[in-house]
Amino acid sequence: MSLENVLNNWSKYRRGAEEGGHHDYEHKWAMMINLDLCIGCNACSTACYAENNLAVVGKDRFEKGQAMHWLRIERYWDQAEQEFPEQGASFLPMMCQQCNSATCEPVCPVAATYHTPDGLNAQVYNRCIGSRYCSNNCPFRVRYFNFYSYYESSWPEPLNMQLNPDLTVRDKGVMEKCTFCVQRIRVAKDKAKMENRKVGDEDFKPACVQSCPTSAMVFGDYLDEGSQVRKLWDKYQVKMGPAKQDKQEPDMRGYRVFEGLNTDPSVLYLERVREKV
Amino acid sequence: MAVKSFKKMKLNMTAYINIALVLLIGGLLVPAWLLAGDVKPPSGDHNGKEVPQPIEFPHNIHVKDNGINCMYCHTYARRSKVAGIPPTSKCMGCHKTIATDKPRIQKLTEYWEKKESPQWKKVHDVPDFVHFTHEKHLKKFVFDRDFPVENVKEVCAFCHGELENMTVAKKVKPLTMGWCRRCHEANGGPGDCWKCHK
Amino acid sequence: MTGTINRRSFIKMMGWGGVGTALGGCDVPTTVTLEEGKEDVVSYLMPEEYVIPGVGVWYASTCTQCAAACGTQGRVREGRVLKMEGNPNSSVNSGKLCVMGQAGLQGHYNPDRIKEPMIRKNGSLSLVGWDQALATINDKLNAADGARVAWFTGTISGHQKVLLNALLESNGSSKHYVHEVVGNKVLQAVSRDMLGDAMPKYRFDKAKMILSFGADFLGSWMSSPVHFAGEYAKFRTNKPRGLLVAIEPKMTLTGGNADLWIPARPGTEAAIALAIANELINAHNKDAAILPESVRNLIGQHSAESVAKQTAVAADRIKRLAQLLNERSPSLVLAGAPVEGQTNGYAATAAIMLLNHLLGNIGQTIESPGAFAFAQLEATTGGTADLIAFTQNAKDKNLDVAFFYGTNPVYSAPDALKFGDALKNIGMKVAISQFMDETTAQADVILPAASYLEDWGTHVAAYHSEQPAISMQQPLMEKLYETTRGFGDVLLALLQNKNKDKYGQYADYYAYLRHAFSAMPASYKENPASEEHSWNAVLQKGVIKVQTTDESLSTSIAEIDTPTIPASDSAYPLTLVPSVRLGLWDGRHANLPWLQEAPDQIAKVVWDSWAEIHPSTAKKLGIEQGSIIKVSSKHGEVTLKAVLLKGLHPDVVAIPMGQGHTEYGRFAKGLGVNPLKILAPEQEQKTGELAMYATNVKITDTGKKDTVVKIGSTDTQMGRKLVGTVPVEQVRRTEGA
Amino acid sequence: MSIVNEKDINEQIAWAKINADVLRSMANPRRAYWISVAMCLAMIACAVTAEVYQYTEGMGYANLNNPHMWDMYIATFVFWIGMSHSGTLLSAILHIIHADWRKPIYRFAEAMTTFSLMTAGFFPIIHLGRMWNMYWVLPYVSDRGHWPNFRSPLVWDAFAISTYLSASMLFLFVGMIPDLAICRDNAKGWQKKLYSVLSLGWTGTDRQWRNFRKTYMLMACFLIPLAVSVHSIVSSDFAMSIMPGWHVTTFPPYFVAGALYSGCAAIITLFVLLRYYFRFEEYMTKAIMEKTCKLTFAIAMVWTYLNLVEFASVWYGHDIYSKELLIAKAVGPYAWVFWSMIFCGSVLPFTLAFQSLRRNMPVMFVVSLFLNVGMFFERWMIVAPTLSMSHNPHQWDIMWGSIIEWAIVFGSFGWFGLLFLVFVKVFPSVSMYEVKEMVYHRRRHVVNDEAAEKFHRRASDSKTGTDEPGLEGA
Repeated sequence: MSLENVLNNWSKYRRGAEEGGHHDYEHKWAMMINLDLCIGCNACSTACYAENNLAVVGKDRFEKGQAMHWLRIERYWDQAEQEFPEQGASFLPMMCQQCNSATCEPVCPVAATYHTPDGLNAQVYNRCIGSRYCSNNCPFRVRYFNFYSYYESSWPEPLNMQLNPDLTVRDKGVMEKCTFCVQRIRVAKDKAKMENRKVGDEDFKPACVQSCPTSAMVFGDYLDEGSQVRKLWDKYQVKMGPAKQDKQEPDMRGYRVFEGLNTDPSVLYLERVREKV
Repeated sequence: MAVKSFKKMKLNMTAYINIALVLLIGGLLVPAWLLAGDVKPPSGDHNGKEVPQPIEFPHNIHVKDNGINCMYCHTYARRSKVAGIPPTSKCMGCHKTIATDKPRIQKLTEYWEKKESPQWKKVHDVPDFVHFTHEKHLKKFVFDRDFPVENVKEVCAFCHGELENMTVAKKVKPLTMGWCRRCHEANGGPGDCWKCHK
Repeated sequence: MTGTINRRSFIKMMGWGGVGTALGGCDVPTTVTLEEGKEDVVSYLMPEEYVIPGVGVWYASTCTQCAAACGTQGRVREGRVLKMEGNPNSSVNSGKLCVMGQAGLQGHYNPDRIKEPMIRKNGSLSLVGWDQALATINDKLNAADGARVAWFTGTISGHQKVLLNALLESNGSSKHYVHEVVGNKVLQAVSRDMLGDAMPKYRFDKAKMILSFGADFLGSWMSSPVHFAGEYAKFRTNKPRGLLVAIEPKMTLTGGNADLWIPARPGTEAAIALAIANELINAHNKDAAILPESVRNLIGQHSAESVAKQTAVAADRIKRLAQLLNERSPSLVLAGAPVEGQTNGYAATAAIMLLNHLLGNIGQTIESPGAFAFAQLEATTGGTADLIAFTQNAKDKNLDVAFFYGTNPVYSAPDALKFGDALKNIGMKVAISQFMDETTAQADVILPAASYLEDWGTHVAAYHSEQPAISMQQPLMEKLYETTRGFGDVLLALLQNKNKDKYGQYADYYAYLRHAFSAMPASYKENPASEEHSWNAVLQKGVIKVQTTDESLSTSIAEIDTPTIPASDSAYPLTLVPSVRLGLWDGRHANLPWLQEAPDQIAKVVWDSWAEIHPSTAKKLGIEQGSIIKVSSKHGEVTLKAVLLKGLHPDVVAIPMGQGHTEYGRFAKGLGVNPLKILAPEQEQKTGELAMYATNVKITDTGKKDTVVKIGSTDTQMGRKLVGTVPVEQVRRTEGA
Repeated sequence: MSIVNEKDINEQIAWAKINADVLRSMANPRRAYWISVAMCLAMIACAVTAEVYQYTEGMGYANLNNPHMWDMYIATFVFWIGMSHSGTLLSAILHIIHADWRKPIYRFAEAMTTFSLMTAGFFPIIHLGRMWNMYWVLPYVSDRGHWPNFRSPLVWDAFAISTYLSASMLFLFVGMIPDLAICRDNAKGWQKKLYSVLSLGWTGTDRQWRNFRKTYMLMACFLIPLAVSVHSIVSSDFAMSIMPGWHVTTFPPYFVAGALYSGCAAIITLFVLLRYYFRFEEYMTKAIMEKTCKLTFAIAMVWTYLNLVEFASVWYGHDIYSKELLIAKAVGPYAWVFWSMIFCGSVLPFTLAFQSLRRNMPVMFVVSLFLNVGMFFERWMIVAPTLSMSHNPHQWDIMWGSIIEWAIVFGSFGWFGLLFLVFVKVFPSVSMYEVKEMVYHRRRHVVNDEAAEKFHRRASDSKTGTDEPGLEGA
C-alpha cells in the first residue's frame, strides 16, 4: 500500500473501521458446520495436515502446547455434574473463523495479516516478523506460531516429497493459521477466469470440507445468492456483517462462536441436537 | 578568527537541535512522498551474471534468425504457472536433421542417445514464497488484448529481456517485489498480497 | 488418460518437484537464493501430453489403509502424489475419506521403508537381489511338501486373491490364514446362521432408531468407517430424526455421538437384550411364535427387574428402550466387538440379533446384498481364529514355509499364545512387507513391497454398499525405489515358477490385470470395440460397478444357549477393553506421524498409550490423571499413564490398541504399550475367535506421575457457548426434523 | 538541632568542596567498583548465551506456546520502561515547578531514565520471531512501497520509545554541559579532549547561560508530555486488544502511575547506594530522602487507588470473561504472585509513612527493593493470566518462564548496572552547578545578602582562577 493509496482510499478504511472490516467484497468465502453431523473423527484435521504442509511437532513439543493443528476438534462433556456423559461428547471443529472485523488484523505491526478482497483473513508468511500480537488478540486461539524450524524434523527424506508446492513451507518465527485453503481458491479462481466465468460451488472445496465423511461442513461464496452456503445462512437466519442478529425465529439453530465479541466470523455453526430418552 | 566563529557557532545549540529535527523528518518524509506518487511502469535494469549452461543454447539464432515463437518451445507458459523448459524430444524433432554437424547439436544428440536431458541452470528465479504465474500474465497482455501472438516475444521481453540478442539467457531485469508492484499499479494488476504470496 | 508414468519422465520431473520442497517462509538471506544459476531445472525427455508442470491432476485409485476398499483420488503434480481424497464414483465412501486414508501418503513416503530384498544368513540379514531372493524361495517351495506351505495374510480380495488361490492350488496347499485384529467374524457367523448371509446390508437410512450394543460403526464396526459415517448422516438427517442409543463398556466414537449412552460391563449386553425382548413380548405383545420354545423360555427367565439387578442398568430404562424400539419401527439392533469378544460371544450376539427378528427389521432395515457376480473376487475377511489355528499348526511343526503379507501377527498375538516360539518351528518365513515390522523382523526372507500408491490391483469391499463394485487400484506415481515390487508381481513371479505355461505369458501383474479385464463380459466395458478405451475409462472412474442378483434373507432362529454373565474375579476385579482408535487401528498405522499427532477422538491424547479409568474407580484406587499404573492380567502386565474418563463403565479399564511397537520405524518404535500382549488366550466357543473382551485385570499404582500429553485443558465449556445443544423437540418445531 | 528541621542541604558548603567531592566520585575507582563491573559483565554473558541459543533454535525454548505468545519478555519490557519515568519526573516536572530539593539527585535519576530505556529497548526485539526483520516496523522508504500498519500499538511503541530515548538522552546531555566544562577544566590527557568536545566550548558567559536556560526549559516542557504519552502507548499494547484483563480503559493512567512508582523506588535504591559509596551524605541528605519517600508514598497510593478502580469496574461490569479472570487471578495458580504484588505494592509503602523509617537508609534500601519486586509482579500479572485464561477455555494453560527467559531478564539487570557504573565514573552523578545554585539560594535566606551578592557576582564571573578557589566554570 503506497502512501498515495492510503490517502486515496482513506474514506474506505474509515468505513471499515466503523463497520468492522470492509464489506465491499468480490467474493465472501464462508462456511457452515453442522455440529449435529460432526462425529469428531479427525478426518478434516488430518486432511488439513496433508494439504497445508503442517508440521508434525512430536510428543515433547505437543506437551509444551506448541502443536500446529490449524483445525482442531475440541471435545467437551456437556453434563459436567453427572457421573456418566449420557448424552455423549460435544465435538467442535475449531479453525480460523475468518472474521470480517478480525481482531488480529489491526494489531499486526507490519500488516502481515490483513483482509483480502474476497473476505479472507490473510496471513502473509514472508512479511511476518513474529511479534505474535495477532495470536494474543485472537479470542478463538487459532493462530499457530512456528516456534522452531521444523523442516528437517517434520519431513525427513523422502517425506518432504509430499509437501504441497502450491503454498509456502513456513520456517521458524512465522505465524500461520487456517487459510480456507487459499491455494485451492486461487487455482479455482484463475481457472474460472481463464474460462471467463465466475467461480462456483463445484469448482473447489477446502481439504476439510472435501474429506468430511458426514458432510457436516459446507463451504462457498456468501455473496453468491445461489451458493449452497448462502442458502444455509439464510435458512438459519444468520446474517454476516451486522453486530446485532435479528432472527424471526429465535430458536433457529445457527450461531457463531463468541458472537458477542462482534468479530463477525465467517463460520456458521449449527447447534448439536439431542433427544431426551 | 576562524576559531572565534567556530566558537560562535557552538554557542547556538537550539539551532543545532532544530536542524537535526528538520533533517530527521525531511529525510523520512520527502522520499516517501516521491515514492508514493510513483506508479510509472518499472524501469531499471539488472546486470545478471553469465550462467554457464550444459549446452550454450543460442536464443538469438532460434528467435531472431529463424523467427521461432517463444511459446513454441516454452509451451506450458499459456497453460500453467511455469513456462517450462522444452523437452529434449522437441529439440530433437528438428535437430535430427538440422545442423547436425554443429558441436552443440552433437552434444545434444549425445544426451538424447543416453536418454538423459541436460541439467539446465535456473536463470530467472524468485523466492519460494512467491507464486508467479505465466498463464495469467499471457492472458492479460497477449490474448485479452488480441496482441499478435507471433510478436509475443515483445511481451516476454518485458521481464526476460530481449533474448533474441542473447545466446544463453541472462537476467537483465531486477524481478524484485518493488519492480513487480510498480507494474501492477501501473497496469491495474491485483494489489492483494495473497495473489503472489501464499 | 492412463495412470502409467514412465520411469524416465518421472525422474526428470523431480527437477520441478524441487519447487515445493524448498524452505519457503524463511527469508534469512542464507536460505533464499535469488542468484542466477543456483537451482537446477531439468526438462522432460519425452513428456506425456497430459503432464503439465505446475498443474495437479487427479487420478482414481483404491485405498488399502484398512479393509474397507474406499475409492480414492490422488492429486499428482510433477510426478509426485501430493494429496489423497475420496472418489465420488465409489459408493463405499462416495467422495469422502477418513483419517487413515488421508495419512496413506505418509506410508508411501515413509523414511523407514524397506528398499531391497533381504535374506537371513546365520542370524543376520543381508541385502540380495530379487532373483536370488526368489530363487531361494522357489528352491524351498519346490522341495517342500505343498501341504506344509502356509500363507498368512490380512483381508484380501480382487485379483490378488485369485492369484494367491492359484498359487496355493499349484502348491497343493489349502493353508491360507487370514488374520485381522479388528473384525466381526462372530457377527458374520451369527448372521450367516440367522439371516442366511454373513454380511447383510444394513439400511441406516431407513431405520428410525438404532440400538447399538458396542457396535462402533463410526469407528471399527465392519471396518468400513467412512461408509457408515455417511449412512449415519442419512440416519440423522431423516425426518423424523433417527434416535441412536449405545450400550457399551467404553465410549466409542459411536457412543460419543449417541442420544443416550449406557455403560455396560462386557458380557452383560445379551442379558439386557433378552430383557428387552421380554418386554417386547409381554408389554408390547410382539409375536413370540417365530421363536423356538427354548428361546422363549430363555427370554422368560430375563425379566427387566432381574436383569437390572445383574447389570446395574435400571429396569425402567430397559422398559423405556423396549417401548422406544416398539414405537420407532423399523429400527436396527447392532452387536459389536464387546459382545462378540466373549467366550459365549456367539450366543450373546445371537440374543441381540433376535431382537431384529422380533421387531420385524429383517427385510426392512436388514437386506440381502444380493449375489456378487464375481464370487472369486469377493473379499476373504480375517479374524483371530486363524491366528490361533496357525499358531497351533506351527507349534505342531506342520509348517515348512510360511508367507506373511498385510498383517503383523508377532505384534498382535497375545503373549500367552507363544506365537514367537511357534514361529521358530517354521523352516522358512517369508515376509512381503513395506516396513520392518515385528513379523518382518523375524522373517528369513524379506521382500520389499511397493506402496499401494505404486501398485496395481483390484479390490472388492467385504461389506457391499448400495452399489457393489470392483475398485481399481493403479499407481499414482513411479516407484520411489525401483527395487520394490507390488504384491501381485510377487505372486505372479512365484506362480511362473510353478506354472510357466499358464502364467509365463504375463510380463507383469499389470499385464495380468489387462488380460483379466479383457476377459470380463462386454457389459462391463464402456466401448466393447476398443479395449484400450474401456480400460482407460475404468481407470478414470476407479470402479467397475457389478450387477447383483436380488435375493432375500432367510430368517431362521435356532437354539441359543444361555449367554451367562462372566463371573467377576476378586483378584482381578476389572475387565480389560482393548479399544480401537480410528487412526492407529490395530497398530498398522503407528508409523504415520499425522496419525500419531491426531488426538484420540474421545480421550484427546496423542503420541502415547494410556489406560482409561472411570473417576469413581480411580478415586477408590487413589489414582489421579497421569499416575503411572501397572495393569496386570494373569498373562502379563503393562505399565502406562492413567487417564480419567467419564465415558467408561466403572468396572472396566480401556487401553487403546496401536502403540507398543518394538520395531516398525522411527515414529512407532518404543512408544507406549500394546494391550493385546496381556490378553487371556480365551476363545469364543463356537467360532474359535479370540475372546478379546474377556480378560480380567487389576491395577496397581506405581506412585509415579507424568503429564498426559493431550489437547484441551478443560472438559467443560465454562458456561461459554462454544458447542450449543438443543432438544430435538425444538428442532422439530423450527425445522420439522 | 532536632532531626525535624534538618535542612535539605548545608548552605555553608564551599563551592570548591562541591566540585572537589563530585570530581572525587569520578576519580580512581576502587576494588568494589571493578567487582561490580565484573558481575555485570558476567550477567550480560548469561543473557547473550541464552539469546544466541534462542535465536538459533527458535522461540520455543522460551516456554512460549499457544496461548502464551507473549510472556516474561514483554513483562520485563514494561518493567524497564516504567523504571525510566521518574527520572523525567525529577529532572523535568520538578524543574518547572521549581522544587529545588531535586537538584542533588536528579542527575543520576535522569541517567537511570536513559539507561533503563536502553535496556527496555532490547526486549521487543528479543521477543520477535524473526528479529532480523525488525526494521520493518519503521516507516522507512522501501522499493516495495509498503509501510508498517499504523493502526498497531506496536508501531506506536517503536515511535514513542525511540523518540523518548533520543529526547531523554539529549536532555541528560544538555543538562550536563556546565558540569562537563568543570570536568574539562580539571581533567588531563584524553579526558580533557573528551570533555572539551562534550562541553561544546562552554565558558559560562551570560549569553551561554541564557541560551542554556532557554534550551533546558524548552526540553523539559517537551519531555513531560512525552514521558506521559510513552507509557500510555505501552499500556495501549494491552488496552487496545479485546482480551479480558487487557481491555481496560484505566490502563494508561494505571501504567503511568505504576511507572512513576517503580521509578521512584529505583531512585531510592540508587540514592542509598550512591550516598554510601561516594560519601554524598552532604548532598543526598536525609531530608531529601524524606521528600523522595513522601513523593513515592503519594504515588503508591495513586497506584493502589487505580488498582481498586480497575477491580471494581470489572466486578460490577458485564464482561463475564474479565470477571472470571479477575477471580482466577486472586485464587488461581497465579494467586501467590497476585497477593505478593498487592502486599509489596500497596501494604509495604506504608513504611514510608513513618519518619523514623524514612530516615533509616538500610530500611529504605530494602523496602525500595521490595517495592520494585512488587512492580515486577504487577507486570507479570498483567501479561500472563490474560493469556492463560482468555475466551476459549479449550486453550487454557498455565506457564512459567523458562531458564532461557530468566537468563535474559537477569542479564538485562547486568546491562543496566554496567551502563550506570560507567556513567558514574565518566560523568558527574551529582549536578555541581545546580547544587551550587541551591546552596546559593538557601544561603540568601540565612546569611546577609551582601555576602550572597558577593558570591553571586563571582559565580557569574566568566574569568577563572580567582582568590576564591573552586569557582572555576561555575
